[in-house]
Amino acid sequence: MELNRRDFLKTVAGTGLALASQAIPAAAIMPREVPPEAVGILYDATLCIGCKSCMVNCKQYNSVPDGALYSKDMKNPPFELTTPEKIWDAPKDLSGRTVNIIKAYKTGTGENKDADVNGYSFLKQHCLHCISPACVSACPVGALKKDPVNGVVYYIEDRCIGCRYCQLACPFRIPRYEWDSASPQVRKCQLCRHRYQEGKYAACCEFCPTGASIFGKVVDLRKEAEKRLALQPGREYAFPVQTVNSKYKMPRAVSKYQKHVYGLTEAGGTQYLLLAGIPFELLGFNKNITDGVLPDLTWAYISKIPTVIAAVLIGGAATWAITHRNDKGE
Amino acid sequence: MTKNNDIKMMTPTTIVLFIILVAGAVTAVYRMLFGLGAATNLNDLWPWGFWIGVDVLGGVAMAAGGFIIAGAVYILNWKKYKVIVRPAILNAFFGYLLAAVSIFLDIGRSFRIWHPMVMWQVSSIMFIVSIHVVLYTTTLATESSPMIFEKLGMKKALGFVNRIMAPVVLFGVLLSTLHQSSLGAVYLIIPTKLSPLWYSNKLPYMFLVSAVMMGLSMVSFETILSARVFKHKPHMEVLKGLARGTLIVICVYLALKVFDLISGAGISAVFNGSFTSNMWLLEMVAGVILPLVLLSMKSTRNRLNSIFVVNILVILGVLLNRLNVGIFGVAEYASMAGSDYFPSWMELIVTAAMIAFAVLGFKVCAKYLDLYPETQH
Amino acid sequence: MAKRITIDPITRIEGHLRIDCEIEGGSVTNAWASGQMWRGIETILKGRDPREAWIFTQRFCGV
Amino acid sequence: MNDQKADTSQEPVSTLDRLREQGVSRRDFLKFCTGVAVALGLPLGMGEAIAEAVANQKRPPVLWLSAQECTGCTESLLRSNHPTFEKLILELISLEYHETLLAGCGKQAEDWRVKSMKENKGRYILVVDGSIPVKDNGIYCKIGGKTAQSLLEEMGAQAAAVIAIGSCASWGGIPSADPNPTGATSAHEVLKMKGITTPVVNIPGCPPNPYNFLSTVLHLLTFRKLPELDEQARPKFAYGRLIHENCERRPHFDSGRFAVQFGDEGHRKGYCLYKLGCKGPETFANCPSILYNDVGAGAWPVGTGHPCFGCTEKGVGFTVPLHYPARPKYITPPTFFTEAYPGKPEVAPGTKALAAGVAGAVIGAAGAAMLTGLGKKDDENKDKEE
Repeated sequence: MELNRRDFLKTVAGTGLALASQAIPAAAIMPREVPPEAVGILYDATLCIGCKSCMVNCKQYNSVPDGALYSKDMKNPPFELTTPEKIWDAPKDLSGRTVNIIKAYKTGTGENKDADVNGYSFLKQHCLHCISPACVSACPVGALKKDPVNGVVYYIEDRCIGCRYCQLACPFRIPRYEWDSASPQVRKCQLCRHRYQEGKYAACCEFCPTGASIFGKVVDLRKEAEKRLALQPGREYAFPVQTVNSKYKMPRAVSKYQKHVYGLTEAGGTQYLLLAGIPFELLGFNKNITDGVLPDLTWAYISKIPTVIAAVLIGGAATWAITHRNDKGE
Repeated sequence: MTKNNDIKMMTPTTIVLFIILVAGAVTAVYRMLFGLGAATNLNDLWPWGFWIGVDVLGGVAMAAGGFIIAGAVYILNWKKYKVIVRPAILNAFFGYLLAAVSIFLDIGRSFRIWHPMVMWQVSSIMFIVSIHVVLYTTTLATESSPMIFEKLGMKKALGFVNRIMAPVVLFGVLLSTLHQSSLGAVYLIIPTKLSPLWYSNKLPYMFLVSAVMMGLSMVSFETILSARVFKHKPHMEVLKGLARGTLIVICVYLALKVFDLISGAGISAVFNGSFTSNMWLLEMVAGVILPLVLLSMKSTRNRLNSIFVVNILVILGVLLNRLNVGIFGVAEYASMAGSDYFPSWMELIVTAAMIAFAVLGFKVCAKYLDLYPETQH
Repeated sequence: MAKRITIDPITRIEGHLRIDCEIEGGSVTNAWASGQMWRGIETILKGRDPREAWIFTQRFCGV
Repeated sequence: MNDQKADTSQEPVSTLDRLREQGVSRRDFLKFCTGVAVALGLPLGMGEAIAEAVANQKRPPVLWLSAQECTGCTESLLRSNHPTFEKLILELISLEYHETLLAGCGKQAEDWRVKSMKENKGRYILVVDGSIPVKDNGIYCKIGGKTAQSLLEEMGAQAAAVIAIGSCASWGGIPSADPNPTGATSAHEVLKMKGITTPVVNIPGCPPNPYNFLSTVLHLLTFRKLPELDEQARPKFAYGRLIHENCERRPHFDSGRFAVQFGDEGHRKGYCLYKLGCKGPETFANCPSILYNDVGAGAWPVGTGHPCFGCTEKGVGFTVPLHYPARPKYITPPTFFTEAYPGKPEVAPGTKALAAGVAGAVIGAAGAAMLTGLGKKDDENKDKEE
């Protein structure tokens, strides 16, 4: 005991102080602003006709190497039904096999599109690609990453340990798990990032017949969304199809929108923006979702850790020194 | 005073526990071969269930006694508690072992459990938690190692461990403080999912304080229980001290909870008769109010049986708290989204096997190691 | 003085045809055939997208 | 529209006898009537009732007024070719006046019209094809020197019922397309403007399916009342469902397989024509179920590879450009889509059961501990585990 009391104190106190002085700045850990080149999707529920073309093509074009649904030895896209025929596919929800789904809201007789009385509306559900993604901050091994340039939140299979903290952390119920696999992966939309190199973009947008989903830079999408909100309902407007700057336009009467672009502020903002004719909470979007950046909540705790370490080590060592002052030569 | 060797291994209880353990092991193998979907009722809206709620959150909370007693004895130099330091640390060791095994089974790609060690993500609470589990399990093993070295007669190693004990314990205290609180911090990121009755930015503190409460009660509980089972006389002074400590911590915890309730969900949220409010009330009444009332009477603190009852109440209350945060607090959210969860029998059997393992392991250690040095000499 | 005969409608044909004849001395000296119906499809077609023009032109006559 | 003036009766000139003379057996006739019953969505047994009603009544007088039309409706009707169908239609009803079919012309024709109207006042059925121009006092369509508008007002007021056949008569059709140079108006509207309350049935379509017309007439004969109509006065048996609901290409729509251009690969493979502007999702008609001309499968626009352009739907056909995408009227079938958000306020039963179990265990254990532990004196010799 006599040997190292002093050394121990010194070491402990030194470590503590060093750690306390090196606290990492809070903002450095997650981006707050959307990267200038970031890409995203604008989904306009009033244009959606529920044809599910996006779902089918999402599966098809993501079942190739580097796609969000790809796995080795894959011959077919991962159909929801595992019957040998594989002739029909009607996913009920997002799952380890489906990363994009069209759902419907219906009320009363369901006769009027985009009305919340006796109406119906569609909803396209997939990853929103948060600007400050909770899942990325939550993943203990960095299996989920946010691309610093295009802002896509993507998945690195080789890292994932399958802890599903991303599923818990996501405020939008997006990441899905391959529950039936012995080596399960997390599946989520990765905005078709494997297709960018060949000059392509998200398959759901490319194959959307009405321009309900359009792909483009987030800055452009935000402008487009706000432009639509400013339009007079009933007026004709040439809606771009496929991409936000597309020459291919589909003229249509403007519907009555909810005066809000979902994804501008929610959870600190997302790269997937939504417009709809009925309130977003009816489409399953949490009304009480915070506009704050979710990773900040955790970071508030983590950033205190060095201080705690310093305090405990210094305080503990000091206490030890005081309480053991009479123990010499024990 | 009984000799350790008098502890009988082949009691009916032990045999039942052993059977459960084997069944759990077989189930665990099944889970490893066929995946989580085959073995559990977890789903995409219930990514975490019984294993995380009971085995990990509960197990870790139960292990809190280790660092408190070790800290009290080695740092604060409260010699009175030296009699229970070994069982407390062993108990903590088993708690963490269970948590580690549960995590191993619960993560889908178990053989990558080492990934967080090399792929650091400081922004992730889960990373912090996993680092803590590893480090603290090692620390606890170190803290428990003197027993082994004594048994094996390895004087040199024993001497070395004894010499570094103080810093190791301090390190353990640090890790535990961080780890207990960071388990609460895990839930900081789900403000929209967890019921406001439990969600609070003070979750880490509440987890830490309730873990201390639990730890003290657990140590006391287990001292009384093993005294009964192994037929030796418990130290009433130690138990009284633990009871006093529990009382203080309960007061702190209650204050935290009440403050948080008022500043968060509001008092009316507790009495609206909803599912979550009932669970919250049960947790608070069983685990906080009742023990507080009982412990505040001096007669309770002086009577072994009464202390034992309080211990049980506190342990149940904190366990329920962990289940509430881990499972029932998100029930409304998940139900709204159309999902349901009831643990599969495999999840239940594995959890039962974990507990059986801890009990059996403790018993084996009690028989073969010098768990109660002060009692014997 | 010439006699004028008007046959309106002309049946067993498509459309509303009217025939006016001037008869003098048992033979037709002058005659007018006039369509009695006008829909203005040419007017409707003006300024339309060529992709839908055929829908209108095709419906000049259903026979 | 239930109190019908339609009254056809008396004079048991046996239709069946006449049919026999023309080589139509009773068996063939029954077959035809059964087919009509099916088209009307009636039970098979009703075929006999129809045969009965038709065979034993005086042929109902029908006057056919052609306004701004192209004769497509008449042509389509003539082509409803069961073996002896055109004869049947001519024998079932007494076609008193029809410009294109009438033997006489000019004064003869007009005189017959007036005579027939007088004789059958309040009993005849007026069929109108073509829209009625009302601009410039209706000068854009004249028959025998009278405007179509005045003729319709005159004939419609005395008719038992008016059947507006074709899109033009039903809602204006092609002549009413923007900018509607002649003020083309539907028969229904013209009558309404004049305050005439004769019941009107619309059989839209460009051209309409002859069986929809025929079935309506026979319904009138059999039941002495009009079939059930929708809010646009179309018989529900024929216009009750969207084309989209029964379309043979629907599976392609549901799986996102679309033809993008005429003649492209998808088009050749028979994919959904939505992207080509098919208006099936917003057009009510039975085209995909009864097809045209009895020539077998695929004999309707979408079946032959052309998008539906919505001819039976006011505000769609000739109004929305062909290449505009349709707006589906409603979700079909509704069960095919997952609910956007179940939003169930109740905690799900499994979780509730788990909570109840846990609560029970906590209360039980706490209660048992308190009951057994608190009252008892300390007893050092207790030796039970747990």
